[in-house]
Amino acid sequence: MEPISAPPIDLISLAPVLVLAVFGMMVLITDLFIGKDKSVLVFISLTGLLMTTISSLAKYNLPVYSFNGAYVVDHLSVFFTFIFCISSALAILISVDYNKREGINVGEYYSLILFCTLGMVLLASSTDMIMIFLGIEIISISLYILAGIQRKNTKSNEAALKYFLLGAFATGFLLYGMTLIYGSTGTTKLAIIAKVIGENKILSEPLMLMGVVLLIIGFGFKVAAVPFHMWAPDVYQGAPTPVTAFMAVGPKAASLAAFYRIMSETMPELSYSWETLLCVVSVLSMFIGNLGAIMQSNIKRLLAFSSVSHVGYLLIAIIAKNSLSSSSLMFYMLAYAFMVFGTFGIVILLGRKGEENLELENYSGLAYKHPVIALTMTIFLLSLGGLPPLAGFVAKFFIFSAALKEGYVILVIIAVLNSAISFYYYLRVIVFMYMKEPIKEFHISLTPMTLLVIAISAFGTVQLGIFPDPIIALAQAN
Amino acid sequence: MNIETVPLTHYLFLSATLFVIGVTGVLVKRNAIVVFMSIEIMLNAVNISLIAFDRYLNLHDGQIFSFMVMCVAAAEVSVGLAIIISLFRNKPTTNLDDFNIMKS
Amino acid sequence: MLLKLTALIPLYPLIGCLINGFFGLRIGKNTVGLVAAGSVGLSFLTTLIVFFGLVMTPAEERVFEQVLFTWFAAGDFTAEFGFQVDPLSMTMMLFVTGVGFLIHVYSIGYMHEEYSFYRFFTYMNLFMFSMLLLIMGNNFLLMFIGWEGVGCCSYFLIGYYFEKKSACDAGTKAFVMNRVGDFAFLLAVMYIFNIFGSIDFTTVFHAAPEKLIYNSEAVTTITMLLFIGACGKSAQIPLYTWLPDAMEGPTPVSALIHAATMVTAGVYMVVRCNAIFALAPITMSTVAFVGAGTAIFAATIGMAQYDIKRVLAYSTVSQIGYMFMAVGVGAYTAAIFHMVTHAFFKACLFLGSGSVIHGLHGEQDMRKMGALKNHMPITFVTFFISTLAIAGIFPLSGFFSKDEILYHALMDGNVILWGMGITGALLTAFYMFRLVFMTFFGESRIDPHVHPHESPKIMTMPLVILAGLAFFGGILGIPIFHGWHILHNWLEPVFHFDLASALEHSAHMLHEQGKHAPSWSHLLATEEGHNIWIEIALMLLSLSIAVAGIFAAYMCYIKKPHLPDSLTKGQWGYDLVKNKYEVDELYDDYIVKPTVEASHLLWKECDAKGIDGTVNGTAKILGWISKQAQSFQSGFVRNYALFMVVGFIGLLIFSI
Amino acid sequence: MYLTFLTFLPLLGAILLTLIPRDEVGAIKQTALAFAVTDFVLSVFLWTNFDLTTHEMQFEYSVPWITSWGINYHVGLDGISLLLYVMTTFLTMISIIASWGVTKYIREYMIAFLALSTGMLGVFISLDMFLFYFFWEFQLVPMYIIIGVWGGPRRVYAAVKFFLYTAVGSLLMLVAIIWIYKAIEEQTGVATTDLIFITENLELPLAPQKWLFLAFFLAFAIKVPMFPFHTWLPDAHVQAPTAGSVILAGVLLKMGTYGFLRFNLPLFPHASYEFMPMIAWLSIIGIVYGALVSLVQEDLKKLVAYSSVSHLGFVMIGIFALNHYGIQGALIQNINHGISTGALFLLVGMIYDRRHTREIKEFGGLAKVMPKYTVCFMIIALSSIGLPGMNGFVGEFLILLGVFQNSGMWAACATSGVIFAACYILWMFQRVMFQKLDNPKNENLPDMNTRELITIIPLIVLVFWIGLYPKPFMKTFDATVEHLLVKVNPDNFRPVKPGSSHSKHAKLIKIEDIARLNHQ
Amino acid sequence: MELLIFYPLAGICILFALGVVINNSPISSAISLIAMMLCLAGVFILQQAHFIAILQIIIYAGAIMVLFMFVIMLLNLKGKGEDDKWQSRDRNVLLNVLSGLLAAGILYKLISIINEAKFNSPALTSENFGTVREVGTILFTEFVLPFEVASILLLVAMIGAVVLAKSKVD
Repeated sequence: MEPISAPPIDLISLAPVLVLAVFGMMVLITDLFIGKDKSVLVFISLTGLLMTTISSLAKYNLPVYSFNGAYVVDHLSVFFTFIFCISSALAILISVDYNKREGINVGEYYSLILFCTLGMVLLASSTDMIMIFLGIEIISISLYILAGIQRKNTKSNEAALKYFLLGAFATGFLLYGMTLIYGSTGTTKLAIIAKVIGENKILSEPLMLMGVVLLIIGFGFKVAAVPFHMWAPDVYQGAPTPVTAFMAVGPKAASLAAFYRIMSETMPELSYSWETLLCVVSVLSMFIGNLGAIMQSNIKRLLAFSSVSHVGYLLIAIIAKNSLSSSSLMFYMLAYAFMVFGTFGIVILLGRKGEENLELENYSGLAYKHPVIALTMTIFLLSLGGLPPLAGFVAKFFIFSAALKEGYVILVIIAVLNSAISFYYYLRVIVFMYMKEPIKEFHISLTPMTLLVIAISAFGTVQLGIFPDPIIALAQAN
Repeated sequence: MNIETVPLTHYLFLSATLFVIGVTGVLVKRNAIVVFMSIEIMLNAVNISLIAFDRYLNLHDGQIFSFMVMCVAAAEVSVGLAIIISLFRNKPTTNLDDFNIMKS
Repeated sequence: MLLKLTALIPLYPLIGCLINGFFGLRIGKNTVGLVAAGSVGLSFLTTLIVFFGLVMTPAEERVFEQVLFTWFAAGDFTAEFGFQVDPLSMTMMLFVTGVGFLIHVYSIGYMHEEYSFYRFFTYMNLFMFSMLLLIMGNNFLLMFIGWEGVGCCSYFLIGYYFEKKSACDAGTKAFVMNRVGDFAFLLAVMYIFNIFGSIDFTTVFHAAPEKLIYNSEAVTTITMLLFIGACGKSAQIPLYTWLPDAMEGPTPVSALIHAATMVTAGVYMVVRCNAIFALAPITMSTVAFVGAGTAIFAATIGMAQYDIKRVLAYSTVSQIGYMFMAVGVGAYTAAIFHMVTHAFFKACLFLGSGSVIHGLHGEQDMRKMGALKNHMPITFVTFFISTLAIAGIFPLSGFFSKDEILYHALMDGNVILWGMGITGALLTAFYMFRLVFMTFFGESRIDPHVHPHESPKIMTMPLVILAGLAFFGGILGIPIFHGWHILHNWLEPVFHFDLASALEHSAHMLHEQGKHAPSWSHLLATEEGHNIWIEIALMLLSLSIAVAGIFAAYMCYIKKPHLPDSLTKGQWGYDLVKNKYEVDELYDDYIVKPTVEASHLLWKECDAKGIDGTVNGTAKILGWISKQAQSFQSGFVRNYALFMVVGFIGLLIFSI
Repeated sequence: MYLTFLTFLPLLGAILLTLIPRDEVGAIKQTALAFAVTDFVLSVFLWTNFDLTTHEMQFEYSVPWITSWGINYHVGLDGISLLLYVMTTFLTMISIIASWGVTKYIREYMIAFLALSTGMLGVFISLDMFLFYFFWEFQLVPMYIIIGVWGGPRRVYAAVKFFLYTAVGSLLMLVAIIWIYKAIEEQTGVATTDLIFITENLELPLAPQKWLFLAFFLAFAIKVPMFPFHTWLPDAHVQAPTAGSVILAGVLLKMGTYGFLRFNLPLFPHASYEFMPMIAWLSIIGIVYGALVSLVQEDLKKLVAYSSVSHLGFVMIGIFALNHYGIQGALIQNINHGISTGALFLLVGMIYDRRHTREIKEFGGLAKVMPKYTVCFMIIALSSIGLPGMNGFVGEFLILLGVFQNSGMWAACATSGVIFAACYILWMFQRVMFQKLDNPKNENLPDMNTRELITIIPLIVLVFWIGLYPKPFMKTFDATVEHLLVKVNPDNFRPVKPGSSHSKHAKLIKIEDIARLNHQ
Repeated sequence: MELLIFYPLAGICILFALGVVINNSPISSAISLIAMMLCLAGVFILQQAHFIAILQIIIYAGAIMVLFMFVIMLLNLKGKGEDDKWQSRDRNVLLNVLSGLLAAGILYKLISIINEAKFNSPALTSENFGTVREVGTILFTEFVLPFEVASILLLVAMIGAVVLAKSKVD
C-alpha cells in the first residue's frame, strides 16, 4: 500500500481563510473565559477582520490558482474579500450595542460572523463547484443560526425556521443543478467546464441547460431574486437587525461573486440559454422588489424588498458579462454595503429594548428632533434610490454602462424606470421624517459604536458618490 | 465480466423521481420535521445521480461530492433540528402553518 | 432743425404720466391737472413747431426719420425705436395733440370731484404717449407698441370706475377684442418681415411694388390681416361691440379715445400701408364693403338707443365705417379728411354730452332729458353745430368730408357703395337730430330733483373751440376748385403710388415663377377728369338727404312725439335693432360661453381626469399590483416553497 | 475657478448656517441673505466681463474628476447660460427676501434654499454630461424638501409628484447619456462625458439620434413642462411656498429649455429637425391649452401655474423654430418668464400671507385698499401677457417671427395664445382687484410694505428694461446662437426641391436678380 | 444481475419515498425514510460506490435519522395529524393537487430531458472503482481543501446546535 502523498497546499492563497478560522475559534475559546462583557470578542473579531484584509493582499501577480484549480486568488476575490471584511466589521460594530440592548449575549455570535465571512471568502475564491457548494453552505448555516439567535423571540425563531427550510430546499435545487452540470461536463472545476463548453464537448446539452436553470434557482434563492425571494421580507423582519444588515450585504455579495464566476466567466458561450432567464429574473426582481416595497409600513420589510430590487440591478452586471461587469459588481456591492449598514444603523438607533420602532410612523418628525440623523438617513435612502451625488448613483451608472456597452438598452430602461418607482418608497420614509409631525417622543440612545457605523457608512456613501475615482480604479484594475 | 448493466438513464430516472417526490413532500407536508425529511430525500436523490455519473464517467469527483453532500446534510440536520427545538420552546408546535407572524 | 424736436413730442406726456403716477396723490389736484394738460399742451406746441419745420422743407423731402436707438435685434431682424414724421403722421399728430389738449383741459373740470383724479390723468397722459408712438413710429413694431398701448390705456380708462362690474367687463371686452385685432396685426407684421426682411415703413413701402405680386395670395393675406387688426382697433364689423360698451368710461375718455383718436388708428394704419393695400384689390373692396356695412349697421342701431353716449358711440362706429369705405375705394385723402373733421365734431359732441351728463348729475338716459337748451346754452350751441356738421349740412366740415367720400365711392364705379353711403347719411342725420331733439328740445322729462346747470368755463371753452373747428374744418378740403384742397396737396407725396411700374414688376415676378400674368391694362386706364358738375349734383343730393333726415327726426320727436312709439310698437325689426341685433348675445352664446365651457371641460376632464388621471392611474395600478404581490407574501413557508417551484416551472418554460 | 466659487458659495452659506443656533432667527436670515446678495453681486461681474464676440465657453474650468471614466469637473459659461446663471442668483436673492416671513424651521429653510441655489447654478454651468446629471438631480432634493415641508395642505402629494415626475424623465436621460458615452468611445476611442468634445465629435445616424433625442426630450419636456407632461406643475406650484414657486417658475423650468438648447439641438441636429413639427404642435397645444385652462382656474396660483405652461410653450416653439429669431426670442423669453411669473407668484404670495387663501372668489375690489399692490400686479400681469414695451413682448414676437419662417400656420396658432392670455389674466385681474369690495375680510388689508416693494421693484424695473432696451441682454447670446445655428439650421436637412427654394434669403436674392436683369 | 436487483430496489425506494410524503405520522415518515435510505445504499453498491454506500448507512440511516427520531420523540410528535388550521380543507386539497401537478410537470420535464440526453455508451469502470482506497486517495489529494472546509462547516453546525438548542437562556 503506497502512502498517499500530501498534495501541495498554497497556504498564502488560503491565508484569509486561515486567519478567519483561527480568529473564529479564538473568539469561541476566549468566550469561555470571559464573563458577560463581550467587548473583548468584538476586539478580537475586528482584529481578525483587519488581519484578513491584510492577508488577502499577500499575493501579487494575480490571479493565482491553487488546489488543482479549485481555489483562486484574483482581483475579484481580493476585492470581494475587502467588501466582506468591511461588511462584517460593520456588522460586528453595529451589533455591539444592539446585542446588549436585546440581550443577545452570546460569544458565538461573533465567531459565527467570522465563520460566515470565511464562507464568503471561500465562495468568492472558489472555482470548483464542490467548494462553491461548501462555501454557500457555510454561509447559509451560519446565517440560519444568526437569524435565530434571539432564542426568546418568536419572530427570530420563525425567521430562522423559514430561512432554514427554504434554504435547504433551495440547496436541493442548487445541488441537483451542479450534479447535472457535473454529469454533462464530467468535471466540477469551473475552468474545465469552461473549456468543455468552449470546445463544444458537452455530453448532454439538455441536461446542462437543466443544470443551469437549477443553478439559477439555487443562487436566485441565496441572493433573494424574484421568484425565489419570498423568504427575504419575513426573514429580514424577524432576524435581529444587525444580522439583517449583514445578511443583506456580505452573503449576497459572495453569492453574486460565485454566480458571476459560474455564469459570466465560465459559460458565456451558453449565454443564449441563461441570458433570457436572468433577464426575466432581473426584471422581475426589480419590479416585484420595488412594488413590494411600496406598500410596506415596516422599515425592515421595506428594506428587504428594496434589497430584492437591488439584486435585480446587480444581475444586470452578470448579464452584461463584459470587462465592466465584474468591476461594476464590486463597486455596487461596496456602495451597497455602506448604504445598507448606514440605514440599518439608524434603524437600530431608533429602537429601544422590546420596542424596536420599526414602523414608518415611528419616523414621523425625526428631522425636527434629530436633524443630523434624519439627514444621514436621507442620504442613505437617496443613495439607495440612486440619486447623485451619492454612491448609489455612481454604482448604478457603472452597471448601466456595463449593460449598455453590450446593448441591453431595454433592460437598462426597465432598470431606470424601476429606480423611479423605488424613489417613491424611499421618499415615503423621507416624507415621514420631514413632513409629518412627531407622534411620540424619540428615545434615541446615541450609542457610540452604532454612531461610528453610521458615520463610516455616511462617509463611504458620500465619498463613493463624489470622489469615486480611487475605488473605481481599484475595481477596474484588471 | 459480462454483466448486463442498467443504463445510466435509469439511474437518472430514479434520481429524478425521488427528487420530485422530495419536492412534493416539501410542498404538501405541514410538519416541519417531515418537510425537512423531504428535503433529505431530495439530497439523496442528488446523490444517486452523482454516483451514477461517476460510474459512467469513470471518475470519483461525484463520490467526493456526495460525501460532501452528506456532511452538509448532517450539518443542516443538526442546525435545523436545533432551530425546531428552540422554536418549539416558544411555541409548542411543529406545524408550519402556525408560523406566520411575519407577513405583508 | 426744427424737426429734431420730434422726439420730445411723445416724451412730454410720458413725463406727465410718470409725475402724476408717482406723486399724483401728494401734489394736489390742481397741480395734477396742470401737469397733465400742460404736458399735452407742450406736445401740441412742439408738434406745431415740427409742423412748421416740415412745411418749410420741400414737398418731396417731407419725410423725416429720427432713430433713437435699436429696440431689439435678432439675426437680421432689427426693430428700431425711431420716429417718422411725414405729412400723414403730422396731420394725425396735430389733431391728436390738439384735440387731446382740449379734452385734457375739459377733463380738469369734468373729473374734479373724483378722488383718484391723478389716476385718471396718469392714464390719459399715458394714452397720449401711446397714441403718439402709434402715429409716429417708423416701423410696424413701434406702431404696435402704441397700438397695444392705446388699447391698454383704453382698458384702464374704461374700467376707471372699477367698482362697477359693467365697467370692468367693458374694459376687459375692449382689451380682448382689440387683442383679436392685434393678433392679426402681429401675424401681418411677421408676414411682412418674411417677405421684405424688414419692418421699417420706408423700406417696406418702398419695396412693396418690387416684392409683392399684384393681387397675389401673399399680399391679400397681409392686407387682410392688417385690416382685421384695423377692425379691432377701429371697431368695425365684426369686432365693433366693444366700443358702445366702452362708454362705461368717463365721458372725456369717450371723447378722446373712443371718438377722436384711438378708434381712428385703424384707418390711419390702413392709410399708412396704402402702398401694400394698393396691390390688393380684393382686400380693398372688402375694406370698402365692411366700412359701408358698418356705417349703415351701426347707424341703424344708433336710431334706437336711449343712452346719450351710446348713440354717439354707434355714430362713431358708423362714421369710422365711412372712413373705411373711403379707404376701400382708394380715397385716402378723403378718409383722413373725414377723420380730422370727425375728430372735431365728435369730440365736441362727446364733450357736449359730457357736459349734459355733468349738468344732470350723471343722468345718461335721453328719455329723462329734454328742453335743456335753456339750461345750458353754450353746450347746446356747440352741440348743435357739431350735430349739423355730422349730419352733413353745408358749409360745416362734415358736409365736405362726407361728400368727398361719397363722391369717390361713386367715381370708383360702385353704385352700391355709394347707395349704402347715402343711406347712412340719411340715418345719421335722423338719429343725430333725434338725439338733439330729445335732449335739448321738447318738454323737459328731467327728474324734478335734478337741477340742470351749465358747466364751468374750463369745460365750455374746449367745447367752443371744438365747435369752431367743426364749423370751419371744411376749408381744409374744399373740393370744387382744383388746388384748393389743402389736405389733398399736403398728403399727396404720401399717397403717391406708381401702379404701372408695380404691375410691371408683378408681371415679371409671375413670369419668373413660370406663370402668366393676367392682363391688367384696364387698371391703368387714365382717370377721368374731375367732373365738377357731378360733384355739385351729388352735394345737393346729399344735402337734401340730410335735410330729409332732420325733418324726419323733427317730425318724430318734436312734432308728433308719439309717432315713434306707434311706428315701432310690436315690430320685430325694431326690437332687433333696439337690442343691437343681439350681436353681443350671439358672441356670448357662440364664442364666450363655449370657450369657457370648453376650458372647464379641458381642465376637469382632460387635465385632471385625462392626463393627471393617467399619471395617477399608473401609480394606482402600480399600487394595486403591489397589493396583489403582497397577497403572495402570506407568511406561510409552504406557499413560499410553492412559489419557488412555480418560479422554477416558469424558468423552464422560458428556457424552452 | 471663479465660476466654481460662485456656484458653491451658497452651499458654503448653507453649511455655515448649520453652525448658527436655531433660535437666532435674525442672524440666520441675515447670513442667508448676505450669501445670496454676495453671490448675485459677484455673478454680475460675470456678465460685465463676458466677451460678447465669441461663442466659446468662458470662465472655463476643468479638472479631472473620475479619471477612470474620463469624467471631468468641467464648467463654463456661454451666451446661453450666462443670463440664466445671473437670473438664478438674482431670483435666489429675491426669494430669500420674500421668505422673510417664514417662521417654521427657518434655518432649515434657508439651508435648503441655498443648497437649491447651488444645484441650479451647477446645472447651468456643467459642461460634462455626468456633472450635468449630477447637478440636475441634486437640486431635486432641496426643492422636494421645500415643497414638502413648507408647502400647503397637499404638499406631500405635490412634492412626491414633483420628484417622481422629474426622476422618471431624467432617468431615461441618464440612459441616453450613458449611451452617448459608449458611442463616443466607439467612435473616437476617447471615453469621456465632456460635452464640448462630444458636441464637436459625435456623429450619429438618424435613427439613434431620434431615440436619444426622445430620451432627452422626455427629461426636459417634463421639466419645462410641455403638454402633456405638465400636470405636476400646478400641484407643485400651488403647494410650494411663495419663494419656492418663484424659483420653480423662474429657474427650474428654465432648466428644461436650457437642456434643449444645450443637448438636443447641438447633439442631435437632424433629429431636432425631424421632430420640429411634433414639438411645434405640442407647444401650440400647450400654449392654447394652458391658456384655456388658466381661464377657468379658481386658485390664483394654479392660474399662474397653468399660464406658465402656456408661456413655456412659446419658449419651446421658439427653440424649435431653429432659427435666429426663434432661439433668441426663446432665450429672452426664458428670462422674461422668470421675471414675470416669478413676480406674479410673489404677488400672489403677498395676498396669501394676508388672507391665507388664494381663491379668486374670496377677493374683489382690492384696488381700493391696496393701490400700490394693484399697480404692481397690473404691470406684471401686462408684462405676462406680452404687452409691447414690456419684456414679454420682445420674446414672444421674436419667437413668433421665428416660427413664422417655418410655418405661417404654426405661427397663427401660437399667436392665438396672446388672445387667450389677455382673457385669463384680465378676467382674473378684474375679479381680484376690481369690482366691489364685497368681502368684509378684505376691508382692512394693509398695502404692500417696504420689504415686499423691495422684492417687486427690481423685477418691475427689469420688466421695462427688457421691454424697452433689451440689447444688453440679447447681445449676450448673439454669438452663441449664431454658432449653434450653423449646426441645426433646418436648411441642412431640408430635402432640396429642384427649381424652387423656400429659403427666404434665396427668395430675396432672386428678386434682386430680377431687378438687375430689368436694368440691363 | 444488476438489472434484477436494480429495478425492485428502485421500486422499493420510490415506494418508501412516497411513504414519507403520504404518511400522516412523523414517526412513520421517519421510518419510511430510513428504509428508503437503506435501499439507496443498495443502489450505491450496485454502482460500485462502496464507500458511499457505507457512509449512506452510517451517516444517513444511522446518525441523521437517529437524530430525527430523537427530536420527534423529544417533541412528542407521535401521530399528530396534520390538522388544517390554516385554510379550509378544500383549499388545502386544491393546493396539494396543484403541488402534485407541478411536481408531475417537473418530473415529466426531467424525464424527457434525461431521455433526450442519450447516454448510450456502456459504463466503463476500472477494477478499483469506488473502493475506499480510491476515493480516499482522491479525497486527501485532489479534494483536500473541500475536506478541510467541511470540517469548518461541521464546526459551525455544532456551534449552531449548541447556541440554538441550549436550554438555559442567559
